[in-house]
Amino acid sequence: MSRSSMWGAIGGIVRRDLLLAMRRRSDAAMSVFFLVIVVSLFPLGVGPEPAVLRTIGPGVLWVAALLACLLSLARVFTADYVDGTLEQMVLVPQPLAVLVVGKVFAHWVISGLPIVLLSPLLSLQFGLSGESLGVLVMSLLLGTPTLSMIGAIGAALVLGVRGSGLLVALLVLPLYVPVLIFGAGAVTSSMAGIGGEANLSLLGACLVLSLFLAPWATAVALRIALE
Amino acid sequence: MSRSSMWGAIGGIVRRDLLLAMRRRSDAAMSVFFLVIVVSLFPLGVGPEPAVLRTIGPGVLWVAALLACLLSLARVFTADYVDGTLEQMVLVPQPLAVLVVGKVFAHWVISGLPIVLLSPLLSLQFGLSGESLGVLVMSLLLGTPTLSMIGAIGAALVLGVRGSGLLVALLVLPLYVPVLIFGAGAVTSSMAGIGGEANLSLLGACLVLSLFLAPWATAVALRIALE
Amino acid sequence: MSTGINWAKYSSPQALYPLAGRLIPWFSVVAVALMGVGLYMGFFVAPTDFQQGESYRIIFVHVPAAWMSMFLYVVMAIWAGIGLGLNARPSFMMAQAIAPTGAMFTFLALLTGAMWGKPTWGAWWVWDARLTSELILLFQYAGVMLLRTSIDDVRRADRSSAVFALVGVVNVPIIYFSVQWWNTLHQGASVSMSTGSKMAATMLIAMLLMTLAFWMYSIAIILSRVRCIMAERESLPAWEEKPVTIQKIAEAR
Amino acid sequence: MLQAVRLSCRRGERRLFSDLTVKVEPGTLLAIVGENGSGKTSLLRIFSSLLPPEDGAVLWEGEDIQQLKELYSGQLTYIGHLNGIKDDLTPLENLMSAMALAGEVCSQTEAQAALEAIGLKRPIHRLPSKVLSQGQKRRVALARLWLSTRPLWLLDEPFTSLDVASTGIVTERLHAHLQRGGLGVLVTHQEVDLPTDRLQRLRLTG
Amino acid sequence: MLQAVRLSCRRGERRLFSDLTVKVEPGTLLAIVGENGSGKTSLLRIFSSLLPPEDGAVLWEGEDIQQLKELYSGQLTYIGHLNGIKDDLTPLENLMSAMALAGEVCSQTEAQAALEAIGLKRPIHRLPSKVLSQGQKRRVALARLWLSTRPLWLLDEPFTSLDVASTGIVTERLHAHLQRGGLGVLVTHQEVDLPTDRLQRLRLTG
Amino acid sequence: MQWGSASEFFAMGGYGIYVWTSYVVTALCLVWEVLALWRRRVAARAEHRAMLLGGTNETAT
Ligand code: HEM
Ligand SMILES: Nc1ncnc2c1ncn2[C@@H]1O[C@H](COP(=O)(O)OP(=O)(O)OP(=O)(O)O)[C@@H](O)[C@H]1O
Ligand SMILES: Nc1ncnc2c1ncn2[C@@H]1O[C@H](COP(=O)(O)OP(=O)(O)OP(=O)(O)O)[C@@H](O)[C@H]1O
Ligand SMILES: [Mg+2]
Ligand SMILES: [Mg+2]
Repeated sequence: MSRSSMWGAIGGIVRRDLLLAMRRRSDAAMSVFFLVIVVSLFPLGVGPEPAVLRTIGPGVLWVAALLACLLSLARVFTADYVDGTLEQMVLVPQPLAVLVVGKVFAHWVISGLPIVLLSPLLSLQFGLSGESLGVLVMSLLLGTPTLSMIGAIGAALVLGVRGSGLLVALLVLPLYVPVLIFGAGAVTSSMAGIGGEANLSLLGACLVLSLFLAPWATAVALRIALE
Repeated sequence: MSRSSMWGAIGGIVRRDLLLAMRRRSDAAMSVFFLVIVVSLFPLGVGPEPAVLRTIGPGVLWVAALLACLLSLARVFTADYVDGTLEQMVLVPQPLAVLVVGKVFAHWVISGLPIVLLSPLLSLQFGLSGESLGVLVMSLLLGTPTLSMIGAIGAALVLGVRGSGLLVALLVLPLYVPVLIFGAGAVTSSMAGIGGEANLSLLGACLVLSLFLAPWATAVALRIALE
Repeated sequence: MSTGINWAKYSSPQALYPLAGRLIPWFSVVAVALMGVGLYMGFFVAPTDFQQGESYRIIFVHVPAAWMSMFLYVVMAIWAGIGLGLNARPSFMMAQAIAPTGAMFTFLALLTGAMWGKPTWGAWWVWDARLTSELILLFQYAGVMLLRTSIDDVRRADRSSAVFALVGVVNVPIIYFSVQWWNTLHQGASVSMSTGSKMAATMLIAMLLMTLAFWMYSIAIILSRVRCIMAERESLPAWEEKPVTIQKIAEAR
Repeated sequence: MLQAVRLSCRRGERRLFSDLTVKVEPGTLLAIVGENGSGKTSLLRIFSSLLPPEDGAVLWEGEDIQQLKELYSGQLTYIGHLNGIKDDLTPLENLMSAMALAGEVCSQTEAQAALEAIGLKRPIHRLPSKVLSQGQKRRVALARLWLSTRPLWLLDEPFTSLDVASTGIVTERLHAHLQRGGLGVLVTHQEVDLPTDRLQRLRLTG
Repeated sequence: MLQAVRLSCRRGERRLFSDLTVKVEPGTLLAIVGENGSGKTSLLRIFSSLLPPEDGAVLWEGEDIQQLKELYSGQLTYIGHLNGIKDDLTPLENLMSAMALAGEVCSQTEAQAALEAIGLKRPIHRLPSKVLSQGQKRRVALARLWLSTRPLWLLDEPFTSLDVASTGIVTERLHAHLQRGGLGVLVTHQEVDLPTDRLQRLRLTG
Repeated sequence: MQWGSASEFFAMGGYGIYVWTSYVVTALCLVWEVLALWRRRVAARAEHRAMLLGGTNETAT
């Protein structure tokens, strides 16, 4: 098939998903909101000690971002599966992996990007500053698409399986661990004055790896789910 | 209607939901796993410092329990709604609020209780000990049913009102805050040697309150969803 | 042995079933023997560690269990991959059979590690890199098994959990190396065998013997589990029961 | 006796019907017909009390169902577009828990008999419902009719995805119900094979 | 030309059919009939390549569809039990995005014309699909047939919940497709009103 | 041989509780796994015999 029709299919699916998100604008706000809440719950649960908060700040932010990503992703294919759109997607004359990329991208725009954009504001709560703030944004910018890609595999695997909400968490969270370590590590080391470049480039490597492997695995999982 | 038939209806729904859960024995394991994973993510993000971890331990445990509860509950009515069981539930010759209690109870047995039972093990990982461990279990035992009850309102609202995602979060999470504060507070104060009784009795009050109000609110929301 | 095997022949359950049945006793015997020798060496030949005292003797279960836990995951992923690639049911069954044993060794590594940690570090658990990665490994095993039990359709269960096992294996080295950035408490190779002293050598030998024993045990147990799985999934009259038994059953009714 | 008095119904900006008055006597069936989107389902849901009418009232034995609440629910069996069965439970479990929920507890043997009456054979009783075919799922939902002791049946397109044989079986069951003095309201696009003195048609023109 | 060669299909422990060989020539329709649970949907899904057969093969123009993959997908329009429409999008948006996804981009006017052809009037085009009635939703899914340029149509009980008029409209459309040399495979419990030389029946006995 | 007596052996230089818990739990796990498999095998065989009986039944009728 021609290159252009491939982009057409991606474009089509991105457009539709964004349209749907617009129709349900508040759902899109959900992941940001979730992030804000989790991050704000922490000082409530942990106590207001500034020194402690500064230490745990990057970690908490990253864990919260990771959970927000996971939650919004867990259902990324469910609606399509239930209402039959997924069947139609599989029967599209394009490689399924390509459509998966489109779908994940749309999803990231809706729920990952807002997190990235909001993070500087939240990190103020924890007393992050200057350079490490930049590193935080950068790490999220590299990390959240990876999270989306990996999450898509889990979401596809649990389609139509009962109790899938938590199962997907169980499947995906262990795979998120490296991203979390590098992401939070980048911020912590920049706070310690070591600079976060090493961690950031590892995050980049993770992104590239997941871009190559995840759509393929997701496509396989989706086909299996539909049999 | 007679008292006994009321218990019959509750029993019926509890039995069906437990049966459904048994069909997927792993479901019960799932919320536990989720808890364990989320709790383990924090040290990964925050770093391995034992002193810091001990300080944030109760908070982390409580936030994780809260999330596990929220997530598993968020969709507690969705399946019933989609497949039409909810229509049948509303048409049962019993007050809907009663059925709601049954459904939430079954849900708590499947996903809340395991969390309570597992928490001592997890708190060992954070270096909690002796008495505060008991207080933690107690606080979770009182707190998680409250979370379930409150969460049910949100879950019911998700079904009906358009764009309700944000609304639910707005409604439910602020209601969760007191539970979180009392719950984590009980543990922290028992760690500080003050004893957690005051907080625990507040938690008990929350539970009673939610037992009275939440089923009614949930029933109203469910009816609206079906109109 | 290495060249003469006709793989096509053994890729069917009908062939694997009796083959496994013949191999199990051998591996069991070897496992028991190695375990006996290993334990003897570990408890009666290997000397006391001058730093840790007798508590170090946990090493003879801890390290073999930890090694097996990682090794089995990789083997499981390989079978899963073969299954997906060739669409071969026996490979999926092998992957399914490996998971519980792997998870058990992971659990044992964690437990014996905790038992070791209390006297050595004064804590059952620390959030150390290697410990955490072992915990994550346990979750991955749990994921593979729970995903399988959550899916009723056997074909889908096979293939879905295979996909997950494969994806997860990418994670194993990543975790392993990513934790290098962490300052680690775990002993690493601290039971210094580097000096090549006689003491260390007996320890090393005992440890290796135990590892080998666990390995043989795993093979035996996995083969017999795969036989169970086959018996449950397919109807295998001809391979399971001797004709005489079938005759008896027929008469019994 | 079920009566609709000057009912009207509006969905969004559309008025589906207004001033609709109709009476269903014991032993008779009201068949609601009409084009797609003419408001058949909406009317049935008003009858079931799931949807409050914009105007007018539904009376059961002369009393407003809005007042009767659970008492009215105890009189009816409603089977909608959706089957209300759980994918993870077997047909048997689905049927039994649906009956238990409705307060009409039944034994396993009774449930099995009901499933067999509607043509679901033994081995199927023990499969998870999600592997059933469309028509088989519909039959699981309809099997409740063999166990229901309620006087009023509200059925929304019960014959969807059923094969010809099962359609006949369900119609027969319906007939038996009417002969025992039951009432029914039925939405359908197909002809219903019932004696004309038992059948009353209501055409909605949307 | 679509051929099934010695197909067999097993779901769980049940063998639904085996050694099934059938040929669909251009300009003709294969109507699959049979009881509930006899395997009609499964066969259609095998034809669509969604479900791999246990044994045997499906050939399109002589080539195995398992090999053709996306090339084959580009030849067919599949409409299953499920409508594949999004509750939150309007019928118009649903139709247009379904076509765009399938790689047959259409303009808004074309889409509107298609919806009107199947009897959905203007105001409905702009409602969110979730408020539509069952039959109206089905029509939104079927409207794709007015825009499809694919030679092979695979339809699973397209007439479910449709009123009589719409059933006629869809049948006519199907006829036109066959006259233009298209092929169709149809699962249905109803009689299909098509000339006999265009129609081939396959009865599954499950 | 470094153990003077059996009690010394079991005390493990004061670390007995840790060492022996490790070994005992490990042994229990291995034994449990073997037993569980054995039970599973017996069950599978029983099932299979029942099926054989059922099978002959079916052909008879
Ligand atoms: C829960 C706690 C523990 C866990 C999960 C754990 C996990 C592991 C793992 C996964 C390995 C294999 C890794 C490798 O070969 O590089 C290992 C090896 C080892 N562990 Fe542990 N461990 C724990 C506690 C301990 C403690 C407390 C000690 C001693 C004080 C210890 C001493 C060793 C030694 C000496 C090795 C062999 C290392 C080598 O030769 O490479 N472990 N452990
Ligand atoms: N918010 C709304 N705005 C405008 N029209 C609406 C709204 N909600 C529902 N409708 C219309 O109300 C009607 C609902 O009809 P209903 O579901 O009762 O139809 P039906 O007779 O059961 O049709 P079918 O035979 O297709 O099942 C539809 O025509 C629908 O378009
Ligand atoms: N795991 C399984 N075990 C046993 N039987 C199964 C399994 N999965 C599916 N089946 C059976 O396979 C058949 C699937 O049939 P299919 O959906 O193709 O039927 P259909 O002809 O389309 O029926 P309908 O007219 O009801 O739509 C059903 O009889 C179902 O019970
Ligand atoms: Mg309707
Ligand atoms: Mg079908």
